[in-house]
Amino acid sequence: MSTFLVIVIGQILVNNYVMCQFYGICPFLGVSKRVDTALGMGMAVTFVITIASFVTRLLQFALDALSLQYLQTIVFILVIAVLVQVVESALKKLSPSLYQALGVYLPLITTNCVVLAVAQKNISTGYGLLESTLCGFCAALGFTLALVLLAGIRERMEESEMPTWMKGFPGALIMSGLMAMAFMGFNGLI
Amino acid sequence: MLKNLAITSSPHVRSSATTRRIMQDVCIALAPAGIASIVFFGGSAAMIIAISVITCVLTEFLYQKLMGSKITVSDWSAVVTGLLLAYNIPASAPLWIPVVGGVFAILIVKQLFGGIGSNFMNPALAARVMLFVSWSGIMTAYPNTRFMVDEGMDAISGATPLAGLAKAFAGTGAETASIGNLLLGNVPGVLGETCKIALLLGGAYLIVRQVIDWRIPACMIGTVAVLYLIFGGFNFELTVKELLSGGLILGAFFMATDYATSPQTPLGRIIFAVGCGLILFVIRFGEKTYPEGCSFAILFMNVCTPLIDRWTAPKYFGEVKKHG
Amino acid sequence: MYGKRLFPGGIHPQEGRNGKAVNGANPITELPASKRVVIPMSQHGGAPAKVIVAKGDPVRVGQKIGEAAAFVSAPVHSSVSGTVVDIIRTMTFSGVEVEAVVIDNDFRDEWMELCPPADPESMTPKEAIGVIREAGIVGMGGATFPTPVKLSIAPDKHFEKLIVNGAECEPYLTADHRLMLERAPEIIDAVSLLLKIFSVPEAIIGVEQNKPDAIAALQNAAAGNPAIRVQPLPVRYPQGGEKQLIYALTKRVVPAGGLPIDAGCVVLNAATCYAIYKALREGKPLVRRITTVGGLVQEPHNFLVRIGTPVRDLLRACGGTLPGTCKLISGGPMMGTAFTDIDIPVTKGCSGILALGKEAVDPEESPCIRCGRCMRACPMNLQPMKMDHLIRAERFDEADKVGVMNCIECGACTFVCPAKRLLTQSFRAGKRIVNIRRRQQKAREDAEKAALAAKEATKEAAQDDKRKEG
Amino acid sequence: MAKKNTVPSTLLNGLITENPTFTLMLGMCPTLGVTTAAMNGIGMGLATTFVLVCSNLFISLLRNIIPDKVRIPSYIIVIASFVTMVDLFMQAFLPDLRSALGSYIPLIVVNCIIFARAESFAAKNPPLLSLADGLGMGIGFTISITLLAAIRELFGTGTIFGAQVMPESYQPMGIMTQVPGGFITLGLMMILANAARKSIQKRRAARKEAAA
Repeated sequence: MSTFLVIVIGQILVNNYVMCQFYGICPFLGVSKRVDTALGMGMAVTFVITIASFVTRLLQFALDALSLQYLQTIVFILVIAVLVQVVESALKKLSPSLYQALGVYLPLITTNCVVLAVAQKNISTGYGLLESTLCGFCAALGFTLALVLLAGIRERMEESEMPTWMKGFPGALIMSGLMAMAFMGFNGLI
Repeated sequence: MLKNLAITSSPHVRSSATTRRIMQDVCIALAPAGIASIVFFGGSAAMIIAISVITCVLTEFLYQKLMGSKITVSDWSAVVTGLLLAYNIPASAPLWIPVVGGVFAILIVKQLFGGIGSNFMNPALAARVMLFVSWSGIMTAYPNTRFMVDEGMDAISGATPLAGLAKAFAGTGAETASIGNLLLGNVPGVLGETCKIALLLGGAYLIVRQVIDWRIPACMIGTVAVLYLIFGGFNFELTVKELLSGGLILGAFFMATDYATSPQTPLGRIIFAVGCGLILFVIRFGEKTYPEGCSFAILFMNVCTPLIDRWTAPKYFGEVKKHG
Repeated sequence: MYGKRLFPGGIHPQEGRNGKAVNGANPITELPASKRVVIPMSQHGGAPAKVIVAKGDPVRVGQKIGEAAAFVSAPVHSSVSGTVVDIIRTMTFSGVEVEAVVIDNDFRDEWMELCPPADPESMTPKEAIGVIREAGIVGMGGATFPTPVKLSIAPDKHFEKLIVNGAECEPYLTADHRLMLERAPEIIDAVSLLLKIFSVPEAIIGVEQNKPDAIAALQNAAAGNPAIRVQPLPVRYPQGGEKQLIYALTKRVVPAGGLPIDAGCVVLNAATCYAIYKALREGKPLVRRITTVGGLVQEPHNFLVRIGTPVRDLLRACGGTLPGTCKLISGGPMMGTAFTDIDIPVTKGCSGILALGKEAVDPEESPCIRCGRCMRACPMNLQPMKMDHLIRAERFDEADKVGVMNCIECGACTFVCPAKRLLTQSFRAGKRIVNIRRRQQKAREDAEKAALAAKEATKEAAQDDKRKEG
Repeated sequence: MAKKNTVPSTLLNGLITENPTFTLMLGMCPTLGVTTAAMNGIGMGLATTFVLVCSNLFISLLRNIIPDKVRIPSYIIVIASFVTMVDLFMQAFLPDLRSALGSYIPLIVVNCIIFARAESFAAKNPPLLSLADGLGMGIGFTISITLLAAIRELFGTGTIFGAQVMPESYQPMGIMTQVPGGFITLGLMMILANAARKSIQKRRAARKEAAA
């Protein structure tokens, strides 16, 4: 029980991939202009990362068995790319409404380094299948949390009198910096 | 007989509340704690307060001058930031600490986002956390008060009452400061957060003047109290001591109630305050690195504020429920 | 839901010099008729009336000089006897120039022949509406919406409660207060007549608690009729707002975009009820009204004044304005309109003429500090700060979405704003633009629909042709 | 901008006009993640440059062979292969730097700069130009992240490339080498870069006007 709690709190708050480790910054800055799109992206990422964590962990068993560990990066990134494609077409067929909501975000996920980072971290920390999946799910929740929080702030900033040269990326970066400071409070929890 | 009549649209009368008046009220409410800090920590406290306020006001003035925008230092908001920042610094800190903090607070946290009302994070708190993360040695070297030195203790103990309380809760039976000393502020700590009587007095003033919403301090302190009671085995004495230790009172009355960085809806304010209390408790109770969670708790809820406001937006009077 | 406050938000605007407390004690005094009156043809919501007299015509008091030009319109009557000397365009309080009839008073004060209804108790609603319409009665609280239109209830709506608005929540104004105090039996009589004619089971008269004498007078007068209830209300602006009043008195909520009748209510101002009394019992049209003159004047008064009297005469009768007057207002300080020309005539909706000092000049705006006071003050539970940002950023569609069209322009948010932002003013502009956009949108949709229909028609025609060829 | 794609102009393009960090906003994760010390910045920059140059060259060579449908997986395989090479090379010969850069080395594979250049440049241009583009972009990336890293190192530890620069009495500003410092420093640098670009553009426009 406590390991799971450690994973949940650790992945969402303490070691938040965006706020504490600098992963997934591109989509974090790119898709955080509106809360609605941020939520959509977050859901899509959660979907993919959870499945990817499970699949890559399975694949690692095969790699270990074949002593092909050095191919990890190539295999993982290929799997992720394929997975995104599969998820996209599966969603299209199975749940058109969900596809409509998430479809536009899916292709962007391949280059979201959180996916690969989580997969590799699962292997390097030696998590089992269940823990890996949970870890992936929580990491994605953490990503979503950061994304939606930033989107909320950026939406609010549209109402403020922010100087024009702060608009866009510079402002988003400084907001993220201040956000990251708030996240530091959880540093010692685990 | 009637010349230069003005033509503007209604309403034609305004309340007497002004931004400046509100900020002045906050300064008045902060004054007792400032005086207490000078009494307890001596001239160095006065120096830090002065430097901090001057830095904040000057930074705001110079930035606005440089950017060619309207100078707004006369609204007193920079003074409030300066005071709050100073209250979060221990008296033993070197004088460049409030300078760096003040510039960071006003420039990065406030003015870059558009100045008063536009910042999404409390400038003083953000600056405190920045200082704390950067120079934690300086920021956690809490000097003893002048009255404690007389008792032959070290000038710098480095331990706030919280450290002792944590041990007491854990059952290791460390000595804790008495409630009387906690209330008076005769305990080590940063400048403004020690003298609880002064802070409570100021807080009451703000509530009476309707500058702040009582819900925020009440819910925040209430949440912490309830959590400590439950997790501390209903030890009332320790719970009260816990409430009176650290930055909770200062934070709950003066920083969590900051207009720009807390929600505006009544429900949102309650969620915000409970969130602050919860995170503060989690950090104080479960942390190993930081002795104090108040700043972080409020900062984190500051970040959540836009979403809270968004999701607790009131239904307008007569709003028809949308079907489907 | 909103506790003792009875409606969301609300404020307590403070009274200045010569406020309610002073002027509430001034009895209604009749202002001597002026030598010349200027009677505008547009004193009501809707289409302006059509002039039906010509230069040189003799007129008597109560004679119709303007005919209602549409369903939502009202006739206009002469308030003095004399001669029509001119038909001009004159300025009104709303800042718009309208057609007006200028009449020179012969001071004989001859009424036209009055023919009051023989038995008002047994009139049908239609007959009563006809009489009220002919009397030119409009809402006298300031909105001036023609009363007969309000009373013409669509067959699918139910008129269950008659609400009489005696709140008079605007600071300074005491015209309704004095009227309710001095003419209580007449008002109650009009209310019981309306109840009978429209077969409505209940009437509630809402009066703010700061007028205990008026409440007592009304209760006294209504003692014989159990269907009429006089309800004291807490003092809170805008208690007199239609939706707020209905909620306070009946706990019914008027749906957004709807009318009081959607909650089964019709709201009439106390002064309107008095005018209805005059029309139904005496057959007299609306030619006089009670107007408060207050603020920075020598002696504040409650005048019974003839429609068309220039403001100049009212101010003179009060001993003139005091030095320091910066603004003249028609109506209350919260919702009234400022004007500069003191030759503007008093109209049917003019509940007060106020002279205000420096405090009425807009202070400089400063950035919003997000204190949330506006939100707490809004009687419609809107988010003024957010709407203001959206309107200033010209994001009108989003402003519409957060409900700017529900703003009743009561001014409570602007009143409380410590940053002195011009919120109500911004909403007024925003509402106008949203309205224009809606109209354009509708026109576009209609055009599209028409184009589509035309296309279909041509297609069908082509198919027909093909079939024929086949 | 109407100009011929020559080797020098392509090189310059990556260095300044379309600097990946400050203009294209690509590859943000390593930009922020490894720039706690100037040495890390250079290491990361050079590793990325190597992968960028090689993948650009290869993809450009293969651009007419790869069918359009499997283009993305093919690019990924090419890129991932080079990344694996760099990774193994560093593990063997520069173990300290490799451990300092941590998992960001394998993550070069998802660095959007590489993918973006492959897709938008190498797939459409001849090998030599693609190579120049990769080199320009890579060096531009290296310079900017080294600059960022140097600033963070200077304030965060008082050193540059490990050499003490600040006076001994300087109390290092710890936050600069932590996550918030990275975000805020990059944000401030970006403001300056934008301002500089704008003033250059203004001057250029003024000069053009004067000439005309």
